[in-house]
Amino acid sequence: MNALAEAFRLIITLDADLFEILWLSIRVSLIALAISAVISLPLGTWLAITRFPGRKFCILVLNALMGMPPVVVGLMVYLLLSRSGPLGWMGLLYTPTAMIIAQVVLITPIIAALSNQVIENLHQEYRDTFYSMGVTGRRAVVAYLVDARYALTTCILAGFGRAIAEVGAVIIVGGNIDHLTRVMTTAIALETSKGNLSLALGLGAVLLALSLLVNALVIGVREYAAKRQYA
Amino acid sequence: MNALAEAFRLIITLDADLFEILWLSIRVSLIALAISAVISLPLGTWLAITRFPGRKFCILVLNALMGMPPVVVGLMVYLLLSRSGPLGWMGLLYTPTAMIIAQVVLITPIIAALSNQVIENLHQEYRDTFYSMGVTGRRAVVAYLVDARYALTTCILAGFGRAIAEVGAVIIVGGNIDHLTRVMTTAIALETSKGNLSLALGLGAVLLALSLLVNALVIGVREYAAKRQYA
Amino acid sequence: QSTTSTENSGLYDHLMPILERETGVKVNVVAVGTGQAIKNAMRCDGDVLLVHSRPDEEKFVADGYGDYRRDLMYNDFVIIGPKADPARVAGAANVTEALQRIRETGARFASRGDDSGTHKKERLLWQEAAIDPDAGSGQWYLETGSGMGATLNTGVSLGAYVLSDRATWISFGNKQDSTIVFEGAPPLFNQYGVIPVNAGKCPTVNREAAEIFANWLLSESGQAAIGAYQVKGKQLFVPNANHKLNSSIESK
Amino acid sequence: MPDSLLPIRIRDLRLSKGDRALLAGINLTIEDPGITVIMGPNGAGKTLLLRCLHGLIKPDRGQITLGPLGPESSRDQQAMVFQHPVLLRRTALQNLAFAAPELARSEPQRLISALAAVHLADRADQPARMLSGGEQQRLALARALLSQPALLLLDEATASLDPASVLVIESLVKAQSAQGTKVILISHDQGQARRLADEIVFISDGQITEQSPADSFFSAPRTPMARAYLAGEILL
Amino acid sequence: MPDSLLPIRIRDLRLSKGDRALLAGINLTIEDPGITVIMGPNGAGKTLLLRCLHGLIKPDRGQITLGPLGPESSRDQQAMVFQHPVLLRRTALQNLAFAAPELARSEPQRLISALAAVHLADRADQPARMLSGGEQQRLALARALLSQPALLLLDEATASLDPASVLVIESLVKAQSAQGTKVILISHDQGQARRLADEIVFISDGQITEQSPADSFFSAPRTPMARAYLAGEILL
Ligand SMILES: Nc1ncnc2c1ncn2[C@@H]1O[C@H](COP(=O)(O)OP(=O)(O)OP(=O)(O)O)[C@@H](O)[C@H]1O
Ligand SMILES: Nc1ncnc2c1ncn2[C@@H]1O[C@H](COP(=O)(O)OP(=O)(O)OP(=O)(O)O)[C@@H](O)[C@H]1O
Ligand SMILES: [Mg+2]
Ligand SMILES: [Mg+2]
Repeated sequence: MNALAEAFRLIITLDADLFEILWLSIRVSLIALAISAVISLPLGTWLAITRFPGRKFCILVLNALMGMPPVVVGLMVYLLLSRSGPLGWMGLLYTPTAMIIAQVVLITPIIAALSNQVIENLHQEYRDTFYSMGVTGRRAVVAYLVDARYALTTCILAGFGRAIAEVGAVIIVGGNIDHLTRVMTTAIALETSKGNLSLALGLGAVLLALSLLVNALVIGVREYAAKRQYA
Repeated sequence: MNALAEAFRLIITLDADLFEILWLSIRVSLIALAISAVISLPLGTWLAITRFPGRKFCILVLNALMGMPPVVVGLMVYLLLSRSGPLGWMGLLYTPTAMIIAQVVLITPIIAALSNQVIENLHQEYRDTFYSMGVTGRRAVVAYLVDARYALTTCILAGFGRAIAEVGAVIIVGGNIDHLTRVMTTAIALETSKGNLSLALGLGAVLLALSLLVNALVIGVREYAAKRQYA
Repeated sequence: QSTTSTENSGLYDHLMPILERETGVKVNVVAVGTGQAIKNAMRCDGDVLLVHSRPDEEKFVADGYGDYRRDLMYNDFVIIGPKADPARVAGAANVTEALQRIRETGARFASRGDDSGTHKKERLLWQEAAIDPDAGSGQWYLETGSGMGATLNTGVSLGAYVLSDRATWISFGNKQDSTIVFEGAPPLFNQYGVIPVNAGKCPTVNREAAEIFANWLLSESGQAAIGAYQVKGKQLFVPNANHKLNSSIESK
Repeated sequence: MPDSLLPIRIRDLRLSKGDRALLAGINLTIEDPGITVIMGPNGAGKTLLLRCLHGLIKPDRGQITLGPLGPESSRDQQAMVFQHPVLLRRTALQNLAFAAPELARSEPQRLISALAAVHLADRADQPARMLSGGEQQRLALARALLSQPALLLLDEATASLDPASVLVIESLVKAQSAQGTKVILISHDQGQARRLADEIVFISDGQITEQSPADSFFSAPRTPMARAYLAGEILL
Repeated sequence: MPDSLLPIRIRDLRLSKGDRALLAGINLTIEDPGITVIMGPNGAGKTLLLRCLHGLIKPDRGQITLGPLGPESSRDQQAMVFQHPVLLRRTALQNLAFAAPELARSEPQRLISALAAVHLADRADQPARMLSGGEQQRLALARALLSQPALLLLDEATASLDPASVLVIESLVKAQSAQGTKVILISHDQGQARRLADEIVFISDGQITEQSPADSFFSAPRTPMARAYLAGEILL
């Protein structure tokens, strides 16, 4: 297809615009992922191992929030950051920071809910031993995260996938402004709305290749570490 | 906010349009989920328990496909179903069926990759025993799915979340046609583009409530079954 | 297939029930940008086109994809900006001067940047004002690459100027403190056309219904219905199917 | 060595699942230090009883006191080795370090010598879950002993050890007991019970049928049940 | 009863991890039917050897033949009970039904009697993972016996059984062996070895140091190693 041909031409000729957009995509998603992981992994773990009234309800809400429509997240962040909103004075709307915020809100429930399930399985095995050794609170959370690290990478990759593929939220808070907040997905949406379907598909292929690369890196590191430790 | 007030008024007055849209949302997502689960759960399981060259690569690709942009999926399905496309003669474009197809394509990699991870953990425990008992192939897949059923619900809920929240793909293949293919997310996107932000938010709240309901049902059934079996 | 601005304005919600009552034909509206609408139709995914970018429309018909093109109705473009109007666009004598003022004062301008009819119009206006906005892309010239509504959301939030069709603006719900700062100049005329898709190129086209729909829109009762459509007490579209397009536009 | 948790008193402990009574009204007082061995057939409820003492299971009814404390409030003065020890996905040494983080910081040498005491010095850097069955059990024992507990609960802790390791562990347990740790130990190994026990508690079908000094239990068991058990006769 | 897998021949079996030789060149021929007991200290490599025989581990070097077959091709004529049996998340009875689906369809009564044989008849509907340690081990044994294997591999299968259950299992194993099943069994229990073994294989440090008829092994072990092991002297 000349769709892919065009996309590859852009890549091979190191098209500056394409690289700017790609780089912004990956930067926004990875920063959002990092921030979200710091929140969601301990949260999911903590909810798996503590017992308090309402805990099940919290997990239920996390699970339900996996189905939070990106457009709604976009709107909420938009209203928050808009000039008349509570954080309007920061002037963050239509900046990459705004997109990062939206993505963090979007993927935090996903990583938290998935890691909650992973840790809950491990908890069935470790619970009695940890109780017996008096391992609780922060120490327990850290130990669970360390010992479940291989299974957790899949949760994290799911979060990354959602972030990098996301368009509904970032287009509202980022605005898809050329040279400022245009990322791959919003560029694809734009080409689609222009009717340049083949170019849109080509860009999609480039984005997928990028996603493949990131996944290969993460999974490669995991396999390497697992092999080295043979634990 | 009068946003929510408006949304609640629509609900309380049993606004027929709203219910039509809600019902289509839930119907499309659940059918897509059912179809996808039938494909993705055995696929993810099978990839966790068999060994062949290229298996790791398949898993890598599944993980990467979690980051497939909805717009791209929408485009691909669009080109497939378009009247000049290979399946154009079926006249499926701009029908709920088209939306279901797009959602299946979108969430199958997600459920497959997540269930692959879940089953891989269980496989570490069962592998030797199943080898010893000569349990392979379809019997093994079924046994793993049955024994991991509680952990798998979270994977399925993640797929449901993605389906119900999804807008980029369904708007392309469904067209957001009123009374035919308008679902909650596309309605929210439409209200947003009309600048009716508060109504959009209100609809978002309704959608989230719906999602909460489905999650509560699924998790409730799981808890009930787990308690009855105390297995 | 139709352009977004008509959908966003709510025109179809007004027209479709009348159409169904009078002709029995049921129409599914797919609202996308003019560019996408035309290309979708070239793939035969649509029976009637309702768009606004005259040269593209004529090319579509010339290439044999459409049976014919008829003027349907028009409305006009307006420039939206913050009430404070830092670039003093309101006082400009004509469109060119308005745009030059925006450029000179360093105010921001949000462009659709999506090859839509509105966007093409806007590019033409910059060209006539002898300004190359691309040099400032990402700084003062913000190409949102989105539909009219989304671009208005962006512009309104940033206090930037936006070129919008009047219909979308009137029915737009998130005006905040922006308003129409410039309107009524002849170059801001916006003509919509209707094109039934050629059944010869696309055998799957629902030719009969398309014909009925197009004819109804162009008929007296269709035109009357368009003219009767009001939002917040304002008429959004002026039907002009029976006029020949002429350059003298009654200004508002 | 922390304060003694003696006397241990269990009053009318009951636990049932469905309509089966797993623990059917256990009354037990353990006043003397030294080593108490719990014996009884499979499924008698030995493990459940030990778990109740440790605070891992809340009984349906009944009361447990350990000195002035309850099972949970005395948890950090107890240590338990489970019937199937769970080791973390780390090396043998790291498993010890995780169990005693302050010790690992202040006197890391102590961890090495704890490993050496169970003859695992040269397995220090091996992933714990790759150890052989007996090696894992020994590591779990070393881990439990690290905390110098007032009460040590051992659930068949030598079941898969070779004869020499059994003796090593027994001498470690005896030494710990001599330092004032109360030891309660489940075992099916009569030789071991004879070697270690000061006192025998015999459980059958969720009930305590006998509590005697070791000598009298082995020379003259009071119930026919215990007699049959010792003779290896069927009483399932 | 399927064809015999005898003779079992192991030639120069080697397995190492890092620079440690876990199996250091094992040569072993088992020609006689009956019961072979493998003894040896913890970490000697007993489990690894059994897993190689079963085809679960591919050795770095060496060759294994069972009659005309290899470990994997004879897998469905073998049955193995692991040191830590893994039971499915189902009831005891369903665990048996899963292991023998045709039997469960054609003669479900056989499953019940298999449960009864290990004295678990009244645990049939209990979730298998809630069984006590000894009950789980017995269930795993019943599961392995269901397939009427030509070769039965038991890895410390009675380690956590009470004395009566030990005897029950031993008589089941003897009966199975009398029907022509070759049994290879790992045990640390010398009493058991004396009661069951026709032949003893002694492993130490990844090597076979002795293979003798049971009588001569216990009366006059050929190596000082075996002598020390039997005496319970330290040889870790
Ligand atoms: N969670 C549970 N649900 C139902 N039954 C249980 C549960 N836990 C234990 N049991 C039953 O309670 C009985 C006692 O179990 P326990 O583990 O205390 O036995 P035990 O005396 O330690 O036996 P063993 O010598 O085999 O270890 C067993 O028959 C077991 O099946
Ligand atoms: N995957 C592995 N990686 C590294 N070392 C291993 C692995 N599996 C086993 N070992 C080591 O190999 C040795 C032999 O293990 P094996 O399980 O065969 O012992 P065993 O003779 O069965 O002992 P036990 O009587 O304790 O069950 C042990 O020291 C163990 O630590
Ligand atoms: Mg027990
Ligand atoms: Mg072993």
